Amino acid sequence: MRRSNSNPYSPHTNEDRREMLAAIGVRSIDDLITAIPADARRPTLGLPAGMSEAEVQAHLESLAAKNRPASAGPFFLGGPVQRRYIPAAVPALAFRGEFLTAYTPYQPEVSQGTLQSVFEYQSLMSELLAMEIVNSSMYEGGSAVAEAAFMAVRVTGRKKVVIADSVYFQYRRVLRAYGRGPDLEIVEAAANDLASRVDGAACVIVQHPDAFGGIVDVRSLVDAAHVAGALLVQVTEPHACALLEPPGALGADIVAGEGQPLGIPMSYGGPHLGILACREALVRQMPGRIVGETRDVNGVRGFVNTLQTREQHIRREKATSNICTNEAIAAIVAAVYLALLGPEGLRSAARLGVARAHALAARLARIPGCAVANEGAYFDRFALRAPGGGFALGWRLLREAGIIAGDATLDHYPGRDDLIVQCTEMTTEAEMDAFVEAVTRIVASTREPVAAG
Amino acid sequence: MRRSNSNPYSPHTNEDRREMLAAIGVRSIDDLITAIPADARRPTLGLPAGMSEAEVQAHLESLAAKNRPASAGPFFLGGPVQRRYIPAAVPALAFRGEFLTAYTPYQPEVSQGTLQSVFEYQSLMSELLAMEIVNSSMYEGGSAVAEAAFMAVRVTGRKKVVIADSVYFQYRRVLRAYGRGPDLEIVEAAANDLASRVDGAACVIVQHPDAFGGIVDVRSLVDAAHVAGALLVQVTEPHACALLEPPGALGADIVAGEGQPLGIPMSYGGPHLGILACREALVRQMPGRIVGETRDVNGVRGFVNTLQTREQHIRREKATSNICTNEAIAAIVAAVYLALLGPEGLRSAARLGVARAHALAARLARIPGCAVANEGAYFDRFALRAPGGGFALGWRLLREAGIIAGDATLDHYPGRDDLIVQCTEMTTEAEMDAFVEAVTRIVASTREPVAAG
Amino acid sequence: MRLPESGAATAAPALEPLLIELQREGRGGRHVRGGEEAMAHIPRDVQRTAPLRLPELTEPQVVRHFTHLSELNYSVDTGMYPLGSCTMKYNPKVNDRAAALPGFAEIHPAQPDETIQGALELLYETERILAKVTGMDAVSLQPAAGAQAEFTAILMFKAYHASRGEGAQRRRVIVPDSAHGTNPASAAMGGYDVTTVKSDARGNIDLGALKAALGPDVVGLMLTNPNTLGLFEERVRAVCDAVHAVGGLVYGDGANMNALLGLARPGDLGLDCIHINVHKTFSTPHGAGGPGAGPLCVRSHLEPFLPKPRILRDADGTYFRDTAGTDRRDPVGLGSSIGRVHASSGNFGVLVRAYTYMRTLGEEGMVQTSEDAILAANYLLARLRGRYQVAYDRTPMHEFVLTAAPQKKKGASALDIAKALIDEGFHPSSVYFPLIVPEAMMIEPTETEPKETLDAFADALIRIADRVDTDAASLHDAPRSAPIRRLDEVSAARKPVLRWQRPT
Amino acid sequence: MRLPESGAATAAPALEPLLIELQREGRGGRHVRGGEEAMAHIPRDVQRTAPLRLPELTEPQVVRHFTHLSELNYSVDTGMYPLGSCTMKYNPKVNDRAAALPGFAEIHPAQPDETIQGALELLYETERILAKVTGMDAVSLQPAAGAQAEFTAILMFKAYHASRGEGAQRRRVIVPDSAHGTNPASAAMGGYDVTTVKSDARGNIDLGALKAALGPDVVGLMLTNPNTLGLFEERVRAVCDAVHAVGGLVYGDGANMNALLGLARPGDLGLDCIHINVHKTFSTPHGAGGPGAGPLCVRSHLEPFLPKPRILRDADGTYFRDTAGTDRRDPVGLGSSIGRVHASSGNFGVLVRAYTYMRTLGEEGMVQTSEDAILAANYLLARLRGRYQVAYDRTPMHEFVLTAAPQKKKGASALDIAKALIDEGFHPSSVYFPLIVPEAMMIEPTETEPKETLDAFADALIRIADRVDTDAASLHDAPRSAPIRRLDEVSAARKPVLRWQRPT
Ligand SMILES: Cc1ncc(COP(=O)(O)O)c(C=O)c1O
Ligand SMILES: Cc1ncc(COP(=O)(O)O)c(C=O)c1O
Repeated sequence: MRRSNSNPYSPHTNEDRREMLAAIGVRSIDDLITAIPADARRPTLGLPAGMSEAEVQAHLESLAAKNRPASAGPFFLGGPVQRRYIPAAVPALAFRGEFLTAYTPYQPEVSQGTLQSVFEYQSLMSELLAMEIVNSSMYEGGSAVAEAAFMAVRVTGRKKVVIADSVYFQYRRVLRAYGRGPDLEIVEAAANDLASRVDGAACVIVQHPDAFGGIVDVRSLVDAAHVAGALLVQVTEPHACALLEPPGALGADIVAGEGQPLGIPMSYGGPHLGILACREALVRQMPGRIVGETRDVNGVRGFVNTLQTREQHIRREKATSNICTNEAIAAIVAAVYLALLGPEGLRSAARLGVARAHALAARLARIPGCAVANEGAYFDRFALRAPGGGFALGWRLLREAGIIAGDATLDHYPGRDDLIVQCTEMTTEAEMDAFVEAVTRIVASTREPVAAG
Repeated sequence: MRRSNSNPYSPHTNEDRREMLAAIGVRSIDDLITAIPADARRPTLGLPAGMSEAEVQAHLESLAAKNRPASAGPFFLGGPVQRRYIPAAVPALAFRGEFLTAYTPYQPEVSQGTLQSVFEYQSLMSELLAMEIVNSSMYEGGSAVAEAAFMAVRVTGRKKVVIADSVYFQYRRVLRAYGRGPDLEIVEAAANDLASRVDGAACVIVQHPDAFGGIVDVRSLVDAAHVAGALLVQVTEPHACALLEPPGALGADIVAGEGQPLGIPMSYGGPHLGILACREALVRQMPGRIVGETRDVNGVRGFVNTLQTREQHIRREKATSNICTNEAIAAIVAAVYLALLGPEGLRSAARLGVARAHALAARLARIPGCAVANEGAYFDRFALRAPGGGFALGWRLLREAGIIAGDATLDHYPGRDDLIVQCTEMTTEAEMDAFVEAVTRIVASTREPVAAG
Repeated sequence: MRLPESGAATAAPALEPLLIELQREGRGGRHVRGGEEAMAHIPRDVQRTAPLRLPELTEPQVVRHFTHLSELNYSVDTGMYPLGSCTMKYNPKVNDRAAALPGFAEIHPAQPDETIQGALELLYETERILAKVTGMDAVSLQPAAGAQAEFTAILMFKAYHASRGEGAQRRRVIVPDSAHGTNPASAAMGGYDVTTVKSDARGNIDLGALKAALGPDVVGLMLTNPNTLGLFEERVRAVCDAVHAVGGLVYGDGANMNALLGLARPGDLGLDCIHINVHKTFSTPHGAGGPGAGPLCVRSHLEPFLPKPRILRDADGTYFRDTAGTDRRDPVGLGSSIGRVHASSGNFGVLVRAYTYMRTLGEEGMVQTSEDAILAANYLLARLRGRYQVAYDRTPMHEFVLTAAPQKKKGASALDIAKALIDEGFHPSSVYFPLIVPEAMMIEPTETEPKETLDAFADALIRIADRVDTDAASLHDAPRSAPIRRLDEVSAARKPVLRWQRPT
Repeated sequence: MRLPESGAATAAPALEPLLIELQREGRGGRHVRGGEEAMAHIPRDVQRTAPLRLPELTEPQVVRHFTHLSELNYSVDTGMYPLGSCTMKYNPKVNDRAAALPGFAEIHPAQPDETIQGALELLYETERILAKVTGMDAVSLQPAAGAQAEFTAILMFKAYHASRGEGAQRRRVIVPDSAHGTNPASAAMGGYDVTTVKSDARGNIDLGALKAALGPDVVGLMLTNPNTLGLFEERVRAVCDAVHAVGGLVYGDGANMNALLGLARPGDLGLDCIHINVHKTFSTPHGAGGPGAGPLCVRSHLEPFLPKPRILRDADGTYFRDTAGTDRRDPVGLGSSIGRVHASSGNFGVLVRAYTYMRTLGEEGMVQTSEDAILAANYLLARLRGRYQVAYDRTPMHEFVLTAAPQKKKGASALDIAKALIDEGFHPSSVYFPLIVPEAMMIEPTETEPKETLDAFADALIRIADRVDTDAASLHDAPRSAPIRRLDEVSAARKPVLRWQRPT
């Protein structure tokens, strides 16, 4: 009688198992695990029974159905994670089995597909950021910022890190956690106070465009930092770099950010793509893998992981970082995305976000009591200030109109109660109409008591 | 100034075009189309302007959103087109670009992927049907049945075709249309009257299981047909063949049917997979492509299109059919599907349909006034007879409960007003509960007037 | 990247084992499981007793097997496909994604109209676009491919003539000698005799020969324009007039519509109907041989005979099938319609792709498509004219035909040149078609190949021509760089092995 | 199938041109278009003046380019990957399809809890399953990979000791000499010194050396069990007790959990926490280097220090993030939590795949997974023992380590053998790790390779051993059958070329 496998991917028949045990010279698997303390052997885990693929697919669909995807209605969240258009060819190419199920390319002769693709990612990103060196990926934007700070600490031998409070709150949180390791002194300050806090700092970290979409004068901060012997770390976003002077041109020493908008699904925040770039002089302090061009014995061009003496598998505790598994496939996705969109496509996507953000902001600002809270110019998102506060407004927009409005600043800026509203090329006229209509209605109802009193 | 291409897939820059025109030795494209009558040249078509991919994707999504997919609620349609579970690996493999974008394998040295896959489809289907010869696909079930009849006409030199009225109505319609070509005499009769009509027939066409899911005694019809010098054509379904004695074992000479349930999406009826199989003796009358095994000059096993002297590109008006483009990718899908499910998986899928159909039928039969209209045993679908008739019931089930009930026989069998209810492994308990609950409610409300009168 | 490591023993040296060589009894995954109770409902005497010897494999094995096989294929996604008459243009990925939307992929043809309004709207709009592109009045989307459209039209011609009391009288269909094999085959399936008419020195139909062949017994003419030589029929209107003059109809084989988008409408040229191979002109993937779709576009006098169901639009903007796809309103007869040629409404999934493509192009994009297709063909011809003989040397449209007769004399046939192209990194051109050109090499580059690829292809063919001049015999064992060498097709046909042989 | 036909000129002989070698100014598709009016809203002085020299290509070119590149890769989908420590098992396709469902792929981490109940339920259940499998009490799904989990744990150890007033006192992390490089690197990132402890003759931690290294200044021990020799730590409890005796904590590196599913729970063995590499044990694809996910499972005494936000379940069955992912309830401090190590909640898309896999397996499937993994390793070892020297020859768990030292003496290094495996059709094993084994060859077949594949792999390694005996030098120019020959890594590092060089 055939017993079918409880692991449906196991190829072994009972006869296979018998033959293998015989070849090993034991009677059963138990003879192979005697090193496990007897009283700890074969515990009952208390897990449910396995499922067929059809059953598990149905189960996962039922879970997915309990979520409200961006496509299901008006959606204005953004920031580090953005709803962007993903060309059909991106997943069709980047998720081919030969890429998706390949291992880290430690054996270059059978990994040229991965290595050239990542090399092209490095090259494309270097063009976009106008930076000389781009590594092959970090986990995501938050740890990329923290690793950038660690780089600066190693370069300068200083332990103070100054960061603008207009850098994404999540990134500042990750930096704080990472900083507990080397006991960094982390100073958060308003962007325009940064210059005054730079003394003795390893680096100044500023985001442009910032968490509120604001345009920041990076150049002057570069000067202030360099005067103080500190490095300038710019946090930025890939689409913005298509329209705004890129970090390299602004004088940034290190660039960190999130690459998710480059064709990677939002997926509740991961897996995404940590972008980390630097000037040539800093390359030996760069964490993570870097792919380089070389030749084979016949002079044929090929690619390899290089400068590996920076890495943990060679240098162990002296490595520039502990990172091993990274986000290579996301880098390949970004390469395919940039290759497909090209300069004109990338500019268009960026422009559409900007155009719609400003069109929406103008309409909202006409609603009595509503205003754009940004002081200066902004890019493709803005802070909406509304009567009753952004947090309450967002809450009602969801309940009363099914609109997923922007991020509430109250969550990260005690005392400041706005909504950060993000637009992209995916934002439709219909969504904007629904948003304006709902805000108008809600604000009106909010104001009545005021009128009454 | 760069003019971007109005065909976004066109690679030519204006400079490319200039160079190419120069090489040709003309000044403009117009110099190349002078053979077109001047007054017919460059008409205005009146089409809308082109779209970006993001725009066209949004447009198609809006159209798709106006349809009610099977997954959106209770669903009991079936028959030739069935909602079946499609393993994730099926599209992941069969729709790889190297398969999907390949041409017909006329150049075998660069088409072994296609040729071996189709050869495996032929082999798998031959095992399932227990038939010696399977071709590499027809358009879909309907034309497969018609081509089967044409085969029999060529083999016997007779022009009369006898077909059971329990063969899918759509197939009988296609046969009638095709029959107009060679002016066939087509006789439709109840399955149990077929034997009496077989004299002078080229073939008897019977479906098992039939349109109502009914089990048919094919063997005795085989005998009757053969005694009269006619061929027996069996229409069948792949999943049923996993549990029921297959056509080959029943003595069928030709088998025709729809392969869509083997991993191919319903897609509103196409593209699907026409299955056509026959006994070895009839192979030279088989229409369509057939792949055969051979060797290359080094003795390496390979595969080629073979017996091509049957085909239009060689024999023109003397060919066995005009078919050229077929449904090769669907055959590859079916091969992947059968390879994944294996005998146990295929039997399970078939069994689940049968088990659920009988469970549902039993529950429905308990509703006052409702009954299963099948005379004999049935497989994975059945005819539900209900007060007020199946057509009205189906109409109300949709309006009042959002249930897509079965096919109304009234549409194809004047005077017979039942609902044909199909179950598969995708039919859930929840769907069956909703169906029973809704039928109970509707029938009750239908009966009131009766009770009153 | 494929390395042959499965460890399976194959009956012969092979590129990849067969599934039965990979299987082991007792193996298998768990994609679907259950239903044991079902057997109680199936009468014993009808249950399967024949062994069900499907291979038993794990998903990992199946994935590797078909991934390996796929990498043995040449495809549009991996290289240029200069196949004349096949229009192997790029197949946009967005088209595939659109067709896979659950709202399209998970709907059943028997669903009530109100549950498939989006699908009906898409089909209705597709018909309208095709009518505008071809200059015809009505369209049926039922035919699953060009050949089925041809046969459908033949059936309609039959019904048309019968409706005029000329059914018995008209028995012959006229087909040019340059026509594709499906044309005469379709006419024959219609129960008609086929009369072949020769081409003239310029590659047009020989008008004199045509007129001589015409008569009151003629059903019609099957015309491909541009024809299979890639040449536009210079007297197309005279040809159509001549056929009409004897009461015949002109069928248009639209396989070459990629040359005419926005440049000429067959309806303006005198044709009575035309099919479209959307798997050529409108970029849907060929799927290794299929599926396609062959919409049939007709002038108003043929509309009454179109297959049913038709898709109509109500005054209120809702769409419906005039027979709800089930002929409820007319359960037996179908009026003058020939009925159905497809159990459903045609290859919907293919039509979704074509619609997506047509909306992407828009009017300007259509024009540019044909302009660039014509440009590419003429450019390639200009680059090759010096080294290869052109069959009928006048300005071609989107494709052209060379003859390797001179090379053949030197010892290398069109087939040898085709195989040599593989070693140069290209898929061969179509060869030995059309039949009227000896050693024909039919080349259609399409509009999606970059100029540098066209140049590389021309360079390759020129290198091959040089090789023929210096050492023609060296082509005989081409290809050498393909996964496999030339195959023995003769014994494949003499002792056919059409399914795997089980070790019994 | 790839034939080099693009026609692009490459700077050097190449397998495939670079994107910039394929591009042409003025080319480009139309994936996204519009927004010209935007520039009016962006101050002139901040607008980009640096050239944006991204390549301009058509989609067809991009599709061919990356399809060609993909075919140059070895992958799980194309062959066996015997990489020790990497657990390159089959990656089920259904996992990928589940992760791509719009309900999972199109949700934003900042969405209100009530709009992502399905995601939170999935994460909550994933934590519970992992806790049961590891025998731990609480789990954080934030770490994006094993290494980040290690660092997270180090930060938690720091917080733990600080909470007991021993923060300043404890400065050293103990790491066995067989440990993976990420272990000491993570300890160093935590600001700690690393003390390496050697292994004994049986491949266990040298208990004596460990005790000697222990003291009141010890933060803890990083233990991999089974260790990187594939051997189960025979005195694991004694080891943990010793560390605990001095107030230290034991970190479990769970990279080798594929050996223990349902066979032993680290929590029962005395470990204080352990990470899971779901991209190893739970079948998520390695993605050519990433992503992974490194859930951190801890005993209750470490729970207060876990990263925030945590996922909780209300009495009414609804799920929520204890800080709504935004620390609203506690905007500044985080209590005793170390904070966040990930801007969102971890690599959700990877966790969806792992959850799908774990639910597919169920309890029995988990047990069989580890049983078969151990069976395969021991079988392979049995087949190879005669021809290769085993580093520490006792019964291994799911992987084992050979030393090619004898072969090295004959003139073929572990690297040569690795490259020779490529010519045999297999991906090489891990080599030169662990560092304590000279010429190490670390082999992990996993549970998804059929016996015939294991046999083919063993046969290949044996053929290679024979070649070494007869003609070791012949291995030096392996591989010859790969797309490219051995690459010059030295000059790649000496004169790094890290991005394409534009013809200027
Ligand atoms: C000129 C011509 N006519 C007709 C056909 C037949 O079309 P299909 O293959 O779609 O049936 C073809 C395609 O091969 C063709 O090239
Ligand atoms: C033993 C061991 N520890 C730690 C790691 C690091 O895990 P990750 O690559 O997920 O960061 C690995 C994986 O390479 C490993 O094999």
